[in-house]
Amino acid sequence: MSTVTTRVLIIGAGVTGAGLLRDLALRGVQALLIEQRDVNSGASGGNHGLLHSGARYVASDREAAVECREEGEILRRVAPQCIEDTGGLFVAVRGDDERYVADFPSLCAASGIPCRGLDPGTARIVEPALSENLVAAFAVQDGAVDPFMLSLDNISQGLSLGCSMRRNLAAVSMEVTGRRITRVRCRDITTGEEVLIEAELVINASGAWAGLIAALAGAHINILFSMGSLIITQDRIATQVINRLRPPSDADILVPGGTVSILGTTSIRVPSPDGCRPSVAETDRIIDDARLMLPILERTRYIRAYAGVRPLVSLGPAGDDRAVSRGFSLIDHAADGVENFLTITGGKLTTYRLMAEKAADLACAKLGVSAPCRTHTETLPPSTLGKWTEPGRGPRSWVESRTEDDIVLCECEMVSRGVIDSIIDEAGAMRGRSMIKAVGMRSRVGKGPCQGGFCGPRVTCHLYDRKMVSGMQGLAELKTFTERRWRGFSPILWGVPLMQADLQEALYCGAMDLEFGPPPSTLDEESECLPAKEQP
Amino acid sequence: MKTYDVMVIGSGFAGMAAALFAANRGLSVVQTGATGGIDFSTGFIDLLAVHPMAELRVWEDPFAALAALRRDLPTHPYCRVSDDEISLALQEFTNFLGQHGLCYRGKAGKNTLALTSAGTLKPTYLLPCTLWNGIEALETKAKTLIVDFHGLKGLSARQIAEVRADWPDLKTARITFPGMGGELYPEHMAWSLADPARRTELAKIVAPLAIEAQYVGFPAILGMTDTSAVLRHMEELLGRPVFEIPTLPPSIAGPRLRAAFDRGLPDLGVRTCTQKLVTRAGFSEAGFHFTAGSGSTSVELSAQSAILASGRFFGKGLKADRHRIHEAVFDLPVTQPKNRSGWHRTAFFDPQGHEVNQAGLETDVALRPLSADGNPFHPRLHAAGAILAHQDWMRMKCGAGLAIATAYKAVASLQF
Amino acid sequence: MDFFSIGLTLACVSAAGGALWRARTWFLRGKTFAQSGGKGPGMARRFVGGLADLVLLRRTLRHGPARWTGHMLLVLGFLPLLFLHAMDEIITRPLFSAYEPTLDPWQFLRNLFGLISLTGLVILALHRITRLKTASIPQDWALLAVVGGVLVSGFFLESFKIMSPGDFTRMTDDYFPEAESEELLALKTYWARENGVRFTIFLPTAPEITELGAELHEDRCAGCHAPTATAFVSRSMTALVPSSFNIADQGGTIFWYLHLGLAFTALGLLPWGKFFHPISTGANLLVRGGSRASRPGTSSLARGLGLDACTRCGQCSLHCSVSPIHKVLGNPDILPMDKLADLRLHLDDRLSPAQTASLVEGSHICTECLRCTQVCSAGIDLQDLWTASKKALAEEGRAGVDGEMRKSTAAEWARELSSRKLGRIGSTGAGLADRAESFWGCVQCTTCTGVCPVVAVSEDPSRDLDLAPQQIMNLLRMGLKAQTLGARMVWSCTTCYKCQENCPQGVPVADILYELRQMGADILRKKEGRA
Amino acid sequence: MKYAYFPGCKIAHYLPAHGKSVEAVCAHLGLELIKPEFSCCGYPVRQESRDASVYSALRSLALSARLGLDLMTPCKCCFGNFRHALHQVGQDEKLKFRMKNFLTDEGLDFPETTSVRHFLQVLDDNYGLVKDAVRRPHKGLKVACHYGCHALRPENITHFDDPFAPTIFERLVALTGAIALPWDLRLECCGYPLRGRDETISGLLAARKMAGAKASGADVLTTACTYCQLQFGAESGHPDRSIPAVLFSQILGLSLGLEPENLGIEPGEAWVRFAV
Repeated sequence: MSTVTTRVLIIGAGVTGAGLLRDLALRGVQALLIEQRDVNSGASGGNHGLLHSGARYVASDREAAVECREEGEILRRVAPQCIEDTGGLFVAVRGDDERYVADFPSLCAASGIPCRGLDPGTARIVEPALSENLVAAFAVQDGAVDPFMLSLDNISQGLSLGCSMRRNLAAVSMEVTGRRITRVRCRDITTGEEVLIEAELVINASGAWAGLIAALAGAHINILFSMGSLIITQDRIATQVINRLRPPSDADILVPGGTVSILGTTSIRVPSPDGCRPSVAETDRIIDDARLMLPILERTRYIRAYAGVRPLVSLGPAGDDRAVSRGFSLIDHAADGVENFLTITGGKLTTYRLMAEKAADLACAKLGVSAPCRTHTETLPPSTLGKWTEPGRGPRSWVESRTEDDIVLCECEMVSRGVIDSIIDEAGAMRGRSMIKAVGMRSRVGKGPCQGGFCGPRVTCHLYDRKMVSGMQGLAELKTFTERRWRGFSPILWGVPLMQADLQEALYCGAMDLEFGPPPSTLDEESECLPAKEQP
Repeated sequence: MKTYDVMVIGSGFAGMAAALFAANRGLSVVQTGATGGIDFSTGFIDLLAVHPMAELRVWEDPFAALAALRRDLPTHPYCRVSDDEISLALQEFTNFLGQHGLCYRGKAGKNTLALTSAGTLKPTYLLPCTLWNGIEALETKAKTLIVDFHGLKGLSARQIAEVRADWPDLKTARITFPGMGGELYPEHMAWSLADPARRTELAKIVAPLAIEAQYVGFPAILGMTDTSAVLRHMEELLGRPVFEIPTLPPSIAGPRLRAAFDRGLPDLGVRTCTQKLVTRAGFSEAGFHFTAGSGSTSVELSAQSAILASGRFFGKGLKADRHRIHEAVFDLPVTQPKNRSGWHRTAFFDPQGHEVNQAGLETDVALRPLSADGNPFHPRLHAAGAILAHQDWMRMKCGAGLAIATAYKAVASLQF
Repeated sequence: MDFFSIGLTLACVSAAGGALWRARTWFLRGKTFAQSGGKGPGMARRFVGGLADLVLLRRTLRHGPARWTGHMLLVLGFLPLLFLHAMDEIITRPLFSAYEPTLDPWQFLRNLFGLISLTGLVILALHRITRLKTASIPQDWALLAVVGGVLVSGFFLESFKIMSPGDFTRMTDDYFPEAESEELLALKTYWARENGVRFTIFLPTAPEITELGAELHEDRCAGCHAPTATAFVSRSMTALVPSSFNIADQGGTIFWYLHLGLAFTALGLLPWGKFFHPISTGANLLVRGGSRASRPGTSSLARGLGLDACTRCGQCSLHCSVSPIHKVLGNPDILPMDKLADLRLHLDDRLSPAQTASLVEGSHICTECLRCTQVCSAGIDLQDLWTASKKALAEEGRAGVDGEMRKSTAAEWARELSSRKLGRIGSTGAGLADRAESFWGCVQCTTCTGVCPVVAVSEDPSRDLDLAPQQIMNLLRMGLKAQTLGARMVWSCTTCYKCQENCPQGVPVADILYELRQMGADILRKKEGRA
Repeated sequence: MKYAYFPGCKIAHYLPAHGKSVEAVCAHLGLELIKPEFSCCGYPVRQESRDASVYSALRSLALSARLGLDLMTPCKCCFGNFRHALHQVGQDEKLKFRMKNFLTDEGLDFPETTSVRHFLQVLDDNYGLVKDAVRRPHKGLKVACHYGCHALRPENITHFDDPFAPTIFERLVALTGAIALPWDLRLECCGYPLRGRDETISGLLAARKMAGAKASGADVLTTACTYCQLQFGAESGHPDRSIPAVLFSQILGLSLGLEPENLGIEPGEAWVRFAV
């Protein structure tokens, strides 16, 4: 049992927590970021990776629309490495609500969101995959963002400025004495070691888990869980973001992610943020709906599905009036009798920086720090941590600058042994339950058409060769990795993916008898809801 | 146009076996099929090792397992074939392979635990002789050296040694394959070992590392079609028994089998139309009329009877869209779960296996597929192999055995 | 110095100098090629064969009668004119003491030969217009024009001389100064009637006067003047000039200048382009010794001669095996006749980079089928020139598309090409490589690489081939075409189609590799400024 | 039987023996060969331009269509490219349109009917005829058949024989009394397409095949393709040719009782001693 002291403790290494770490670091406030599993394993990793132009909210939530527009501009400026400025289209097909279509341009104008009308013909030249039944199209400034790279870059600057971070460290209880959290008791889920953390201020940035964390300090937040599922296509079906021009609803958005496209999403109330997974029914619903906009979606090959849980803070008694915006909730738990405890949750990927800024402002006020926020002016330095998550980057650099005998271990996405080694070296001890899964999260391993079927065993061999695993451990971790991929793989198994799965089972069970031997780590089963980050 | 006695659809274990058995019985045979059948086989001939699946119960005596299975699962295809038929089928099949340079071996009436590329042990019934010394080494836990190669992906001697903690005298060495660099592929290595000089080079590298060892194990790369000769030569060169460890499919086990059939079946008068999938199937009382391939290069084939051994999804015998599973040639009714949600379980390694793997064709005792009304679809249409319903060859370890046995039964039940 | 001697001198200088310069190229151009040893047939047989080809124009005869007849007539007519008429002072007079151009048989023969060669020329012109129009360039027409001009102007000159009263007066002044006026009148009458001189004055018709004229003619003129009727062409051409016109004297002068001018031009132009072919082609025919096959032993001089011997008859291009390819790609250097011309320019270092690129393409598209060599009426060993020049170009580092692609590494190509848009993203693409559907079936089994004989025999595939087949397919699946184009696997694919045939999922691997090579060729074509 | 005979470009200068023997055999069997002036089959330029390649092929096909004859070629690459061209225009309407325009330019019609046969197929079509014509069957000549890629694969385009278990060549060899030995590499590539492109690999492929043929115990390697023969034969200038390569047309010709000189067999070619 060890004790760590820090000025600010941030719980949850989603994109908000990561942004918060950087924001505080830039203000000279030393902070520690802890995460029970891995970076972005919450909703930050389970979304479209869409940089909203704001146009989606012009009718439903004008304030959010404006926020998106402003934050979008800032991110394009300060974090270009994380953004592919694809531009976007809003398109309506025959049968869509014509009133909404008619009002759209003026609504955009009202929120100051640039929006240019296109005739359907032109739109179909720009995006040949669009339906022949197109009736309206508008060009907006949507973009694709790599949330994983975004978090990692934020974290790495935070670390470079003297802050620290620990993965696989779960907060299990909090000692509250005299309206203050004195110590937070944590457990390392890899080693089981107990860690005590003493902090002046604790910020709960655990997204969908915010209610559970707050409860540790006896505070209450009323959170509803809304699960959204998405599907990834094998090809980049469109060059731009394609939005369905109608009041926000399911299966509205197709976001290009490097070499793939991501289609979604749905919204289903779930009892808890844990154990959720995309289902066959949802996958089919998404396709049945979206194919009206993009007919190719009926025929194209899919790679996998995945799901994320949005935390919806309900307008309960607890601190709604203090909410900065309907977009997200910043809660000062003084009202619950805890002075040094804040919660920041809700919101969108696009507005993560603003959320971090507001939370940091409040934190600094409490700490008596006067330094102003700099995250909207300071550019975000690119780090090496996140670069291998970008589809197509591995192959490009392998072709253009590979070293002698650096062989490819993951064929689908062409991740080379060299890349995997560099990831292993960086991941170091904080491997979680499965080293290969940690590798998968930081690279494209297992993200291609084979979904780990071939690269899994190959990388496992390499891990044994590198002495990263011993005994049955490697096989157990491979099975953990496989089960993790299976969650997203199983809902899209028809046509060729079904053949792929057929082949994979023939290899794993037919040839290697892997259904015998050590079971996959179940801890992942119950606690992890989201697949490893999927977006570009 | 010539009318063949029997048309065999498929070129996996079942298809090859059916063509072989039919030809051996003096029937005129035409066979269609694609690559992806036999080519992806592991080389093992499983009979039956696991039952019930959910309990992961492993049997040493496959025939005892068969008895239990016939008792518990009356719909399992194995209930259509007798133990004698199975034995005869396997004998005829392995004799043929023997004549074409692929020797098979097993323990009479007993399953053997064979070493896999992952280091796990797989119960199987018959296995290529090139693996046999490995079985002895494993069973006696003898001093053994397993060699692997720089650049050969998916097989790590070190992994095998780690996983086989129960085999302390298992040593490993990673060496550079003579005359090849960078990324290596088993098939190429196997071809290059056709050259005795290359074997000598290899032995030179291995010998000093193998001084302690009683056995030496290599990834399965010891020759393509002349495997036994290559193995013998390596044993002479190294002065100790040598064995192969199968690599992950597509390994050279597939091409070895493919070569044997490509050579052997035409000799038996079988007309093969590889890579020509059946695109149209017509039938009448008299028999069948098929169009194989498409466009200007398609061929018309007629046969009095047909054996459907077209495999499952990867073999293209079954096709699945988002809603249903279809049989590819005759669109026969396929027994399957109500909807796609029922196809797969939430855990990949769920010991019960996935429902979709039990989907397939219902047949009568003569392995004739049934139409919706429960009667045989056609008096002279039979089915064999993985396409049959109510079996999970991967989990029950009964792939090749079931294929060969049902093929034997299908051929035996042909009437003219 | 008068017009004649100045013109003649200039013409001779130009002819001689030029001829030397031409001959020089025979030695220089051939040298660029590597020698290939070997023996042809014996000296004697070759000489006879060559002579036969030269004298009987056997090769030309093979392409049908028209060109052969034309050439034969032209040569048979023109050579006598050249020696007996043009060079009469040097040859004819010394040989025949009684020679007078106005006496028969000379006067008759001149017309006869003139007519023969003119007929030949007309046949050739017609043949070119009907069969070779497209293949012809100005110098082809120029040659026809100049030679024709010489002949036609000659006839006109003579016919005007016949009609000229001025000439009559000059003659009588010189040879009949003492003539009485009525004697002169009588002689005029006779010449006007018998020999077609056109006088402006009125001439009597009394019989006694004509008799006197006849006597005087016999006595004074007949010694040097045969009746102009024997100049049957020129005399009949006088009919072309209406009797009312009195332009005979001026006409005579004009055509004298025209005729000599053209003759000198022809002489002066002799070394220029095709004007030389009677010499270079003749020489080549002799050297080739009647062979229709390609001889490995060709010496550099023979090659130089061959390069220079083309008569632009166009037969090679008409029969070329790869003419359909020319039809599609439109590069003139694909066809032998133009390729040979550009090859000459290349050897003289007078081609622009773009032109050289075209020549290289043409040189590599040639399938060396021997046909052009067999049909060449100039007997040029084209086969040998094609193979030798292909080799030479390769040694200069111009080894065609394949060679160009191999000059840079896969990485360099990737960097250069990644800027360009090489096809569309998504499921709608021009080619197989662009179409996402092409790769939907792939299950990553790597069979395509497993069965590839090229990967199998290469010592270190990742080093020698850059990418394995399945890696190329994966890159294309991800839309990274630029990363594949320069890979040596693409260019060293032996197109055995095992990958495609063995693919369990029907991915058209080999067809896609073909397509990538075609695309590479296309990119180079644009880069090198070919369309 | 009458065929439009397409020798291909390489025979005239590089392999006259192939043309000579094929023509001699056909003449002897009473298979009449008509010889219009064909152009290139389009195979060589296929590396550079699809349109050019397809048009070259179609032009020759159109010529034989005009004669109302099937086209017969002794070269596997020509055969393959003809089949490919037909396949391509069958797949791609736009391409077909462009090609039709080119043909019309030259006063030719699109060859809707013509079919392409390889020399071996023609022999197989006339199996009985050949069988009866064999006068001097070989005694104990052991041959390794080299199939040649471009006729064999991809089967769904070339439609030559089973791409994995072909039998046509062995069947015909058996007719001559020679023994066709089974050997592993019979379906592998000769490596000619890489001549002048990647000599190293081209040479390795050839050497590997010849070694394989030798190891199979064959006296000769037999080919039925101009390119393959150029790769294996004396013409190749290949340093280590471990086994003589012989044109099947010559092996067949001898068994038909034709004189070696009429088959373009050089006096003193070593293999002939096996043949008698």
